[in-house]
Amino acid sequence: MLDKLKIPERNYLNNGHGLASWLLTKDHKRIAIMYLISISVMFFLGGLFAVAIRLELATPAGDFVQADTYNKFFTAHGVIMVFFFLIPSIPAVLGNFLIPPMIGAKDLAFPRINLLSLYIYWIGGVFTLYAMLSGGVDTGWTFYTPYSATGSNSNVVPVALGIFIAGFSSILTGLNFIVTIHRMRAPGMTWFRLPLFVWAHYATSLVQVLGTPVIAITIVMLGVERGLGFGIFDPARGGDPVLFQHLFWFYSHPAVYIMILPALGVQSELISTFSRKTIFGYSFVAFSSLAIAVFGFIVWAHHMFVAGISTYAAMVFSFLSFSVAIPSAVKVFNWTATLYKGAISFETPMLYAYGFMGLFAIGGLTGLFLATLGMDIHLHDTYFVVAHFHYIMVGGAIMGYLGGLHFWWPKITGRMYSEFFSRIAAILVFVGFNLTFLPQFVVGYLGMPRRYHSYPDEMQVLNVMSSAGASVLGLGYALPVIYLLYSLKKGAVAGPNPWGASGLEWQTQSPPLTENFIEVPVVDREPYEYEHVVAKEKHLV
Amino acid sequence: MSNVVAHADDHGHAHAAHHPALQHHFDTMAQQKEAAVVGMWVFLLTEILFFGGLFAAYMVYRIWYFDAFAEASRSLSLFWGGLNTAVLIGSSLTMAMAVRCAQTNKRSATVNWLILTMILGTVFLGVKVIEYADKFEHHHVPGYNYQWAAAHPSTSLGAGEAAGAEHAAPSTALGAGEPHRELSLNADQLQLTTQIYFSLYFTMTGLHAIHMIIGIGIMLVITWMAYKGRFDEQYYTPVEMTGLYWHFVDIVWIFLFPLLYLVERHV
Amino acid sequence: MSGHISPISLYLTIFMALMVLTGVTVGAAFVDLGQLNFLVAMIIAGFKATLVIWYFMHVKYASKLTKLTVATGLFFLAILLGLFLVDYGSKAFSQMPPFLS
Amino acid sequence: MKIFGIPIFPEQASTFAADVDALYFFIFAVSAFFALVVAIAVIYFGIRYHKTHDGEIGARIEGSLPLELLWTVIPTIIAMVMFGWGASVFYHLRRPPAEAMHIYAVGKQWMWKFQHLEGQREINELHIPAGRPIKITISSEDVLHSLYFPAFRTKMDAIPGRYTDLWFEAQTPGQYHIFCTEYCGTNHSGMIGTVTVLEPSAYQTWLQGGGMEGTLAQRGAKLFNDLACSTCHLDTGQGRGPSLKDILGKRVELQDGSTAMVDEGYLRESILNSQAKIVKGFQPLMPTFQGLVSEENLVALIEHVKSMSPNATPAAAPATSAAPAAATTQSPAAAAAEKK
Repeated sequence: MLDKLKIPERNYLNNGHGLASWLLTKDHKRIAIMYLISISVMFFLGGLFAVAIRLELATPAGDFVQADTYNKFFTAHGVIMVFFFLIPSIPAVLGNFLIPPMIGAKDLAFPRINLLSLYIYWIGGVFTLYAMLSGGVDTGWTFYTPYSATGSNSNVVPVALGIFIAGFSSILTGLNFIVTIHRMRAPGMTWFRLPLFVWAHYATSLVQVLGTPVIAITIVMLGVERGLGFGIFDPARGGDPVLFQHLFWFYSHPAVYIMILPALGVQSELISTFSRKTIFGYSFVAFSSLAIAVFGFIVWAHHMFVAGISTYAAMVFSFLSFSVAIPSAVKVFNWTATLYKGAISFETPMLYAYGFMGLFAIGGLTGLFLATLGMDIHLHDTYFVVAHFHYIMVGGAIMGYLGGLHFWWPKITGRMYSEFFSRIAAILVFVGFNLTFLPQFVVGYLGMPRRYHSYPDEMQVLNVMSSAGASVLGLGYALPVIYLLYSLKKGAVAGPNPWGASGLEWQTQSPPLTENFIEVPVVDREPYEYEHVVAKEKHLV
Repeated sequence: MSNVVAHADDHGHAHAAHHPALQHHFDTMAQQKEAAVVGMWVFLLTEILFFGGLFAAYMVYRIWYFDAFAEASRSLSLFWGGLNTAVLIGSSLTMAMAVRCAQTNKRSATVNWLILTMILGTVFLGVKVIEYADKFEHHHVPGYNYQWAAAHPSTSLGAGEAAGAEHAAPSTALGAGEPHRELSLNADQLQLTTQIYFSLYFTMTGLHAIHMIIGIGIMLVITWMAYKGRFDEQYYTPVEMTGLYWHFVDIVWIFLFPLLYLVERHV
Repeated sequence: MSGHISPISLYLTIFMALMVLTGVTVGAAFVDLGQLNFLVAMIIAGFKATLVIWYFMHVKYASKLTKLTVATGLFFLAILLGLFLVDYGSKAFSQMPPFLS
Repeated sequence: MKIFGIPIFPEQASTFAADVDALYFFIFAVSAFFALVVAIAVIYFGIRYHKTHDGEIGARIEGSLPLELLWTVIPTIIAMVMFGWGASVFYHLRRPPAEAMHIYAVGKQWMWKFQHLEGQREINELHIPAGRPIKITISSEDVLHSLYFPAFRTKMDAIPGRYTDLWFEAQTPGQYHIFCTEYCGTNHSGMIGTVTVLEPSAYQTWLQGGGMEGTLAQRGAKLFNDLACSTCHLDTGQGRGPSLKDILGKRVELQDGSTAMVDEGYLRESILNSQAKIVKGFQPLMPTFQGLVSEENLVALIEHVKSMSPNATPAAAPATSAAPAAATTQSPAAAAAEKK
């Protein structure tokens, strides 16, 4: 029965062959595939630096590498992971591929700008990697002045220029999504029939468009200060290093919402599909995405409570920072309520969704510690902060990315992957992750500062546990590469809707046509109605 | 241009011949045009916040070192600043006229107005070169053996043939020598803090000038396309997009002029 | 739809208004209003910018979405500048750096 | 507090450490409660409503406004409680009492320099009396640093060009960590030290310049690290200061082209007045240790450097020691006055 399903002859993958058909494509799906490959390479590189850091920290004395090299390692890990993996990952891969079919459009509003965004990402990436490998930068991914302006003699300006360029790739993707979602929805696809994945990407695009320019100008100011000897942040001439931090964090805090919001969108899709139940409180979950995007812009100075801002400002920003915790809590409660009276099945994407639920809850709750003024004095720049943001970024964004990748893999490639190995990988990632980052909360409260090449002896055991966990996590990330690539050739044919999901993208063939739909679909149903989704289960023809 | 496409679209009724410039993933020209305008405005959003970061830095340092800003602002020539503002507002007018002519399908008029806009843009850049040269000559460029003379009389760079008798303020040759009022910063403090003013001055006006150069570059392409007759009353989007960009660059200067030149001119 | 074609007379009046306002703002700079100087300059500049946006950039005849986009940009610029003032306004003017005092 | 010898909770060595920890346990309890509620609900629903047959559909529940309001208002209230409590602790942490004992701290790339009003100057070491509130005014000479006492639960950035301050009142005598928590370059992780809380009486004797134990060379070696000499004088010679290995008894070329014989006098002068003779190819970065190093410590340091060149000829008779600089810890008040 199974072989009845065949890969459709005409699909976007075999619509044109040869390098030119890929490098000059205007098809949002092919651009998404190229993004997938690029960010996987970047994730592997960033991961290498993470392994080097964990190896160094396995011993209290700084004996694996020189202090300078270690500083370049953690800066490279930070820059590559933040700017070249986390920010583009879900929007540029899953968002690019899925938003047009989800809203019933043939393509994004500006296909050529979409391709330009990919090229800019490549140029920025090659630039940054070259600057990294030809000497690296040792200022940390935050580039605080005056160290980045006068103190450091590593190639700060080339790496900053690489990030400046890559920032435009993020702006263009955001711009494309906003116009597409506003102006290219299929007839009948009202705002409240949009899948929550699209809502989350709309909110992410708002943040991308409004935040990224501010780090662009901050990098320009750092560049002119370091390159031309201007004195904007130079304390010797009366400049204020804290001003750099203000401008940097005005973008960089919303940037963490660029990283997590798409994963929240994926999570809503997975929880609803695998409990065969409409999402609980659809409009609340949708508006909580927008709330996170807007509130994300008024909280940035909670990164600077000990950086010399005034007591009054610290109070104001601490108060505002709690406003951003509420929508996240609303989302978690709504997901939990969605499971109530559902028909839950634990395929791999659902395992990732469960993992995401736990890790994102811990990540979010530990954020409360850092937003509380009294706590942040003690916890700022310690490993508690490192653990918090890894729980959000690795526990949240990467679990969401992997969950989304496993959920839409049949739609992207038309093939299923091995259910057995993928479940093992999901569990390995969850266990390895907790073993890596839970000890860091403890060592953080003990007071171990961030970015330390060597640390006091009594903190060794906790660090060794963390390094051990990192190896399990590394294994967990390596497995998907194997069985997903294996599935490309040997995977079972998936058919249009292997999970019985309710999105518009599942109504068309997989892999889809270049123009997504033979004729423009008309939407007349609510988003998550499983009653009349013809369940083309894998083993049912 | 691609051939005229006529095909029965999915709702079963024959469709009027598509305008050649209609892209496949849009249904109507109106939808494509609207998408382009909203897309352009979202891009201008990023430009607003791009310059916004500089305005934030300007605001902070103006609060901290107002006297340094006042003295340094006095050293800028009000004549050239005023002239430049007038030139740029003029170029906004000519740009608006160019867009209007494109809308009404007057090909040669569009080309002429676009050329006039580019000329005014180049005049603006020329005046900036003059002002920058003056700054280099007076060692007012931070990081390039910066020398802040005590109370620098704002020279008016000579009469200078004012292109057209626009009513910029009379060229100001203020009283030379001693500062105009008691300053809270002494001489060597001024030497340091005025460098921050000039750092911001060069960054802001330099960035604005770069945006002008990009604008003129785009306009060259658009003028060539208009000359080739690529636009008509149904499809003039590129001209309008260039217009939006140019007007935005004008708005940035409308704010830069009072912030940089008019910090404190009264005696 | 922003295909609206404005009469040339409108463009000329807007142009003249902008030129007059430039003169006014320069003139106002020569009048000692103390703290108000900055405010007056910004109000005039804001008004000029609104004229350009409204008429030259056709936002007056554009779709609600375009108007919303413009408003969003200005709102987030206001957040940036406003919350900067929360810190720099409330910090007692930071002690003059030692080497400067 | 240790489990199997692994420290998992820092000591509470300052008066407000307990307040901070109480706040920590409150937020921890609230977070743990909510995490557990979600975890149990998620796992229970997963088991209870597991899909029984293919094509089974979940119940049609759109949502419920009261429930949504419930879990929006309650977290907001809890958040406000956390904010209020945190703000009050913060306010207490950031308002030094008037009668606090004043100490100056200056962060310089990769060392902390503490300056007592009575004139003592210490590098990466801080001796303070227990039971008295102490206010530390912090500044930096080059890049951002951050003075952090984990055991006292307080931290403040050192910003070049500006004074910031923090205060604490140490309770229990003992030795605790000092860390730099704002990334400041190559040896950021070397910019650490220990704060020694002494009984008020012990503090007074320390003020009079208490002695140290161990052989001279051993004490010298410890001082060599404590005073952060090791961060610049690397044996490889790649550091910011010349290598001190096997230099005794040799002639070294100076910046101004002349050469000098490395003997005890040269070492003494280079420590006390480091700007006098600069070795060729190095920047004059070394701080002067005049008034920073007592006579015994100076001798101990010289012994240590001598021990680094074992095969040097012992004949290098100690040069007539320079005028016995009154380098006792009671250094001239001028140093203190200049900081006030």
